[in-house]
Amino acid sequence: MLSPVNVSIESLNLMTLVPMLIPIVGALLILVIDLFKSEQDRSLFVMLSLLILGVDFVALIDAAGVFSKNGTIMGVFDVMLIDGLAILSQFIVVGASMLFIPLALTHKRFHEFSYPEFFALFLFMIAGFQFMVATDNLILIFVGLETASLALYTLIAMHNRDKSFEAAVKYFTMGALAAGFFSFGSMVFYALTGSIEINQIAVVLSANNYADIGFVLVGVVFLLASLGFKLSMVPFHTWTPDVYEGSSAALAGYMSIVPKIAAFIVAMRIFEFLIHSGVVWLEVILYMGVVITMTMANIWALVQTDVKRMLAYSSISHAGFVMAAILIGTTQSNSALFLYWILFSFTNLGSFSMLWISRQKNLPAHQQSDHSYNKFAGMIKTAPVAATIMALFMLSLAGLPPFGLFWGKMYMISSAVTGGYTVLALIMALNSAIAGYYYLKLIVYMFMRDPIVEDGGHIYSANATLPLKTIIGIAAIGTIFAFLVINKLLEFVTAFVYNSGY
Amino acid sequence: MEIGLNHYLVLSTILFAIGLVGVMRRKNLLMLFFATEILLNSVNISFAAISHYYGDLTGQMFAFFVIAIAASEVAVGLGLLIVWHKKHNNIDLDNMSTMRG
Amino acid sequence: MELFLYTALFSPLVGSLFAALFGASPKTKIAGIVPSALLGVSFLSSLVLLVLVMGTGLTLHVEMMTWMATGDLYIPFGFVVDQVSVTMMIVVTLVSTVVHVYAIGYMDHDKGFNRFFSYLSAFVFSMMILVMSDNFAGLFIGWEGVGLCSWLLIGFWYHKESASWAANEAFIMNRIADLGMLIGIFLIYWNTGTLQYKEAFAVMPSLDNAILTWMGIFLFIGAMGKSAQFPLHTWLADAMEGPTPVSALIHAATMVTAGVYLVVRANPLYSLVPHVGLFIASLGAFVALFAASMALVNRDMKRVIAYSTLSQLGYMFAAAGLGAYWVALFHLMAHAFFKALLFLGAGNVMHAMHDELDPFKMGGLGKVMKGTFLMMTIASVALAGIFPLAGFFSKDLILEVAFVEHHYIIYSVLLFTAALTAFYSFRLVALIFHGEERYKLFGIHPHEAYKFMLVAMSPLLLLAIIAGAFKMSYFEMVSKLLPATEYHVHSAATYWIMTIGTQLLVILAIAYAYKKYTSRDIAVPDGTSKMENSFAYKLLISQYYIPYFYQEYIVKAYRELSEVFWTKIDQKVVDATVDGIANVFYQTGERTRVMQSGNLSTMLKWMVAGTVALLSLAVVFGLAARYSVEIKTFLSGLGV
Amino acid sequence: MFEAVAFYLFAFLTITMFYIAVTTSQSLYALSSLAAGMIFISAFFFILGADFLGAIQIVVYSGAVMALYAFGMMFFDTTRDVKEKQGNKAIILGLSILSAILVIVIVSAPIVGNNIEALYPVTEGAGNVQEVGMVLFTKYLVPFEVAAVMLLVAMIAGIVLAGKKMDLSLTLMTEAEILMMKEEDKNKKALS
Amino acid sequence: MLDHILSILIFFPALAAMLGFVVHKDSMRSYGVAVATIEFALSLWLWFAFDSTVSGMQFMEQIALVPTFGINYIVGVDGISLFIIILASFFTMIGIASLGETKDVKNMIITLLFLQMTMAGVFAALDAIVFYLFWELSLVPMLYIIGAWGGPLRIYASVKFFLYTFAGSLVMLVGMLFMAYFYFQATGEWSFAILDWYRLILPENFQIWLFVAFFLGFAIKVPMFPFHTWLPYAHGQAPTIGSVILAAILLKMGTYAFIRFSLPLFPDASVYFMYPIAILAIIMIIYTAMVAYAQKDIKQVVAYSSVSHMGVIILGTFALNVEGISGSIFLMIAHGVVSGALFFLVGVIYDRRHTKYMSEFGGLAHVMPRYATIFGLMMMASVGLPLTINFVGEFLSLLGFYKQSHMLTLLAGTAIIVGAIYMLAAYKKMFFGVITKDENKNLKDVNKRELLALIPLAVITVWLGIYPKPVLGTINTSVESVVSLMHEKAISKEAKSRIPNIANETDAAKNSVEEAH
Repeated sequence: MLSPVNVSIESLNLMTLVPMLIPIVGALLILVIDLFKSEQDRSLFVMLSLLILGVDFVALIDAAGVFSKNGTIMGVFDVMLIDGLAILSQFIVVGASMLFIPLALTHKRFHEFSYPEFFALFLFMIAGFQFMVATDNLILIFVGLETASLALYTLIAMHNRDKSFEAAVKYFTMGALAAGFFSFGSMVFYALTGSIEINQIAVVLSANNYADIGFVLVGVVFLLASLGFKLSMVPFHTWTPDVYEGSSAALAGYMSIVPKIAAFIVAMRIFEFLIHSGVVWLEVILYMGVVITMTMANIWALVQTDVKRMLAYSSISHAGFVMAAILIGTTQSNSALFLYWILFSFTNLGSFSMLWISRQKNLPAHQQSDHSYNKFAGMIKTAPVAATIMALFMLSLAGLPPFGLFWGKMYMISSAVTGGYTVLALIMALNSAIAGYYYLKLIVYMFMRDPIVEDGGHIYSANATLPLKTIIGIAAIGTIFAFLVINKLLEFVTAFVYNSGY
Repeated sequence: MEIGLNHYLVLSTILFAIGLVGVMRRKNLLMLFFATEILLNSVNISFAAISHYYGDLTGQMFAFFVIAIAASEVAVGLGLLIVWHKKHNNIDLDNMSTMRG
Repeated sequence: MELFLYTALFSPLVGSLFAALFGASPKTKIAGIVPSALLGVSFLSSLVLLVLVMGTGLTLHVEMMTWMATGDLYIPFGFVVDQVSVTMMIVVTLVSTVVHVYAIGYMDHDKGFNRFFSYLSAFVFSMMILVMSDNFAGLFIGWEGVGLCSWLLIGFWYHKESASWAANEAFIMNRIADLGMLIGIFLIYWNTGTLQYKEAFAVMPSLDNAILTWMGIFLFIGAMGKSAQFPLHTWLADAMEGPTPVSALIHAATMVTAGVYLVVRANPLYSLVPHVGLFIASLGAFVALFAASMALVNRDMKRVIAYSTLSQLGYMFAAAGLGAYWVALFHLMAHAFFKALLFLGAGNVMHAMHDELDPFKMGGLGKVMKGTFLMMTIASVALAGIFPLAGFFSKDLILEVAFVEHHYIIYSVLLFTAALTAFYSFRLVALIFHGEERYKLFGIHPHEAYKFMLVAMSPLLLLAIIAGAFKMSYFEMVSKLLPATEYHVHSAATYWIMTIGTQLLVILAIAYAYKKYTSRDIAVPDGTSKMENSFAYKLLISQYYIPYFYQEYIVKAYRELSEVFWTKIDQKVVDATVDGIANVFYQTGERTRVMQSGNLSTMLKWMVAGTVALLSLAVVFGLAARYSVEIKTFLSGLGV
Repeated sequence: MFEAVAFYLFAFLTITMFYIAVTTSQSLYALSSLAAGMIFISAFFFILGADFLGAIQIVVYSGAVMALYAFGMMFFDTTRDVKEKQGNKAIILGLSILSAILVIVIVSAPIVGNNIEALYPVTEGAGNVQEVGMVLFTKYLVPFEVAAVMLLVAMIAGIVLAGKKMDLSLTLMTEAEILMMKEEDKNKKALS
Repeated sequence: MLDHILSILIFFPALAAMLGFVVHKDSMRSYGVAVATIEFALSLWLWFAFDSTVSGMQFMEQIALVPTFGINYIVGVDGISLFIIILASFFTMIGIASLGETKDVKNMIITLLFLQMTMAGVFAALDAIVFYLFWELSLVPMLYIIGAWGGPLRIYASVKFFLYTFAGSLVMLVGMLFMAYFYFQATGEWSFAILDWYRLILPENFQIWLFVAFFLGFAIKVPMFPFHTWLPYAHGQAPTIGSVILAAILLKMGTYAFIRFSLPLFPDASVYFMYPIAILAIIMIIYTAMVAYAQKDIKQVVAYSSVSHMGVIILGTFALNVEGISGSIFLMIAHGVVSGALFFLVGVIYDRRHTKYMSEFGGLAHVMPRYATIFGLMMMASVGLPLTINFVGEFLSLLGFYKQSHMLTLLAGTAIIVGAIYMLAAYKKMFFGVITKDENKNLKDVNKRELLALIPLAVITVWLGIYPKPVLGTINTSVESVVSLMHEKAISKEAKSRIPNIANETDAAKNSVEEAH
């Protein structure tokens, strides 16, 4: 007969759930409001979600405080795991979301924002990501991942035009396949170790000291495939450009940051211990993966004719660049990952928002696509400020000092150097040189070509409103004056990463 | 003869492979989704088997959640499918390659 | 005293700058007169210095200011007035004063009048620096300075293609030599640690002979350029494109003798390496003959004189090389006077003949321009070395030197050359001033030059006549600084035989020249006469085909090679590689972007493919890990 | 013995069913064979003593999922057989066979299951359902709730996507059109 | 004030540029001139305040930037960087003052001011990362100047310029990170401060690798053969002002960096690579001079000539003795002045005729005597005539290298020949002969605005040629400290012998005399 379980509430550490619960509750709240009084204006929901996220952020700050006081916390039957990585990544997730949500207040009307559900789903998605990063239990990771993904597919589709449906379907289908891979992978590990908690798996594997490695590798392969899909590692990247092109620029920018950091955390949790326990094969594979992803993505970005697709490829290459941190696997590299990603989120979100404010509904004749290079020709003449800001983001993406991303790049390369990956460091450096070309291409178009159609630069702010401009302003400031906060950021990140044992 | 864990693993792997084949060769989206369902199901078998042979319930848990996930995926997938079908009135994925390069 | 030194040095500069003020403005006499006056001043102060040096025998050495100082290197602007430099100063200032005054008349109708004087005085200034500097670097300044001025002056009529071409040729040829000089300077610095004459020469005796040899050679290469020694001689003849006063001053009297001055100045070095000296001497002798031979047939008055200058320089080098530095210097001085005179005379003739240079088209000018006739004849006599004119003393001395030093080959060569010299100079005189008035055929009405030009030339005339008289007193002075070796043939008999013999030879040559070129039936050669078709004539008239050789095999080759470097290597190789690398990336992108076919099914296939690929790798690795032992044994079985 | 027979039988059945499901060109066949295959899978669960899972399998899949798909198919009326032009089969075949072989090669290698202690052991004398419930509502409470959220998300997504509002797209309409449409809506409300 | 003069020098123009956005278009030019003049005055003040007897850094400032990673904002000047900073501000001033008719002149001036900031920054920075920062940043304004105001091929040229340099400097960045890592290993703390690095003695093989990494970055900037091909395009396409500053200042970054980083950090590697680099330098000198001779376009001639001269600078730098290094630094300034002036002059004629092909000209001396005179002066300076600024530098550089190798110096010395060849040829083509083209018949001679730029340059050319002491002396003190540092840091036997020992002041001559015996 089963003995009744008795657990004390204190032992559950329910506070570990708070950061995830807040957005869920908020989402429900939004749904309820819509239930009582429909046809509300989107601004209401935007501000509500902003508030909720703000609260969430505060909660995270508390969690951070607790963590820095007494280290990693397990909660709720040790399913929740609040360590440095979890907190940092949640900071990024929530912060980026806060930067994203005001982008809904566009000048033009777009379909998705007329739904309250949009915002509800958005908040659910955030919760999903938070769960994903705040545990080492494969089940919860899986469920969180799916929650987020399903919401995300819907958000993409809700933009409601052919391209966005296409994007959503593509993303969904491949996502389903990836889900299959994930489950298979975790099955393999379960079969090997009888456990689905990463640290437990690590313990058992090392206890057997990696008996029948081949089988381990199969598991690794499948997990790698599914995470590689999320991180858009070559050759699992194929969805990225299409999905980014199909979805609204703002969402594309968001997608290039938040889902990836979540995936990075999971990858870090799973692969770190494998790498450190000297699974040479994994090291080789990751090495190849990193290099190929960086380089090929850059090369494909070279030949793009649409800025948005170019940025999509560039974000693939950036992801590859950051993936190197996991390969290197030192504290420095891991904190470099976070540093890089924080700065990247500012810059990249900024540049995508620049595309977003220049989004028209009907394409002029001289434009093949929403954001073709021609569109930006001679921008300096018609919209100097916008052009300058855009150029700034591009330079930052290219890794030109003193703009934000330079510091991330530098620290990352330095970690490669200290980690003994000299060749990798060189490859990374030269890749940024290649990348320089296509970022420069946009600058060339903006500054050195003559405008194709003079309309007083209206197209560049067709969609602009104060909130959007504010967001861009924040992104720009974050990009320019990054060097003032690097130090604090570095200390903070390093402390958190170090204390959570990575 | 005794049915060991490996029998189940092999079986589920075969099914998984079948699923993969389906995923690769199906052009009709609906049927493509069938294939993904097969993927997930095949894994469930091994989960159950492992949990049986290890006398550990976690596997069943995993299978349970996988089922849930599969179900919700179906919902979303069908939703997308319906929208697409409304617009284009077919669900052949060869028709959805407007974005390329 | 230093006052005089500075006056002597800087008044030409002042003059030059003054003239430069009017550089762009139309001709003004003042721009000619003032520099000439200032040069006069400079001459006078040089004279004072000469008197001082001669009288008291003490020398002047001033350091104006530091030029370069870094590390152990210390180069001041220092000037020294000693027996050698004062000689040069006198020669330079005197000749240039004369030429200036002369040029006021000569350049009368030229619209570049002011420019001309500023250049000319600038030249004098750099020449003064050259001769007065107390260190090699300073010498080099002057060295390049005169190079610059000669470039400016040769190309003075820059609208003439030939002129600017000649100017560039001169400059570049000198540059080639200057490189040698520069290397010599480096050698001196790194081995002696200084560039001051005194200290450097003081250290030299303690140096390894090989190093000294190299120093000597490189410095002499520098000298070869300036003094247009073979094989860097071609520029001098072409330099005659410049206005005649320039030829007189630069390409006869002063600049070209800078090389000789250098050798004399570096006598402590060269007396340490006699073998180099011998080489110099032999080269000098060779050039003397070589140039004289070319002068025999040339039909350009100025070129003839230029070649004779060349051959006289050969004499000087011969002397200097044999260690008779003071003799070289003496001949330099004397030569300066009569050669300048000769050139100026030629200038008058040119004026008279409206810049006609072919003596065959002249003839009988003696009647219309007596003054010039007289002067040029005397100059030629001096050049030929007839007693008692300047040439006799200086040139015969050189012959004696060669004889006494037992270098009979050099002696005989020089002797033969003396005869040639006499021949070609009087060939010129005869063709110009005697015989038929062939110029009538060309409808030219010659006229004598301005009086004051003739007056201006008179000092030179005087000196050309009497300069020889100063021989002993000069020896007295110079021997304080230079090795004082008197050259006397031991037995009086031989001496007289030699002298008389030489004189006779020379006179015979003159007579032959007169006989050949005063005859009535001299016509303007038209390339038909048998003599003109003889090989020797062709060889000489085309200057031994050396200019042709340079043009074809050096200048052309250089140009074509540059062309190749640019179009082939720089563009097709170096740059193409860079762009190629970029293109590789771009093309790879273009090729592989098809992978992004946009078809979902393909994407899924890619995903599966990727997974499968990883899997196969995993399997290989796994199996290898599992069966590592077996594999090892298997491989060892295979004997791998 | 019985177990073996059952295993091979059902293995054969599931494989054939799923094989049909991925190969047939008749979507109706595909659907039904899929459903059948899933039911057979639940048989394995019962064999393995995971009764609860088996039940869920039948209910959820053969019930809910299949029903959904059925509705979907009515909607798309894909009763006529769908023709799928295959890009080169070689790739597909190659990949699939390769993957199958690979995985089987690996998996068929016996797993050394040492150092494995069951974290949530099957307790004797308790029905599977109780055990499951016990674990589910202690250890897996959070995932369970999150799964609930996920289903909610899925539901909302389904509603939104399939809803009428998606028919015309504000994204593509100009401001003027949007306003006009809003007017019409108001009027409709007024009339009704 | 004086404590922060460097920061003011660096950031004043940037600030001014920011404010410049507000200034109205028409009065922008005078605004720019005013700002640039103030900047120049400040730099002059720096010179006066500079104590030329001190060999170390002066006016040092330090502000923590990323202390945890050892990155700080450290600036300071010594004799090596002082004059290049002054030169930079000087060129910015006369550049803006003599700016011809340009479209949207406002952007141009703002860009120039930003450029001035980066230039001052590069030469004042004493922290590797800060140095790198300005180094990279300087690309952007140049990119814009070339790309927006350039000729028909401007975009190709500008992108090529940017990417080429960018790629090189990224490798350099890796090198810097390595250097910092070694410092970390040695001392246990991160630091990018150059002065800290100076104290670090690396094993030779490390030195060699790092040297190579840095070399790539510098060599492309200089540009050394065979990395030079971006330069002709950049110069060929850039507007006058762009080429002027590019030639006068930006190229000097590379050579300056050699002296600031490569030599003192890697003395052994410097000796190890001396001959290869010298050979490259000689190739630069002769090869590019010949290429210059083959050019049809006067601007290309000047462009290639500056590559050729950079060769001499490199040679002097790798003479590794005081004479050579001070010579090369002086030559940097000299070449800055002269090539800058030459590009100005080319610009003058280009403004009048809108062509740069020499075949289009000929006989210009008749119509533009003043122009011809100044051009002649600058040409003579460029071929290294004594008493002009260039000669001092070339003489010292060659003199210095002669200590290391006679043969190579002899080869390098041909610079004075080949240089003369292409320069005189070009001058002859342009100015001598008779006027053939009617367009040239009535060209205006240089006007006041152009003289404003040219006269000062001419004055400097002659003044520093006759009396280089004030500059040379200051350079000398700093160089001596560098050389002695190298000597004591050097590990290998050869390096010790190659790099003279300043410490005991027995001049080289005496020793060599003993050796001779």
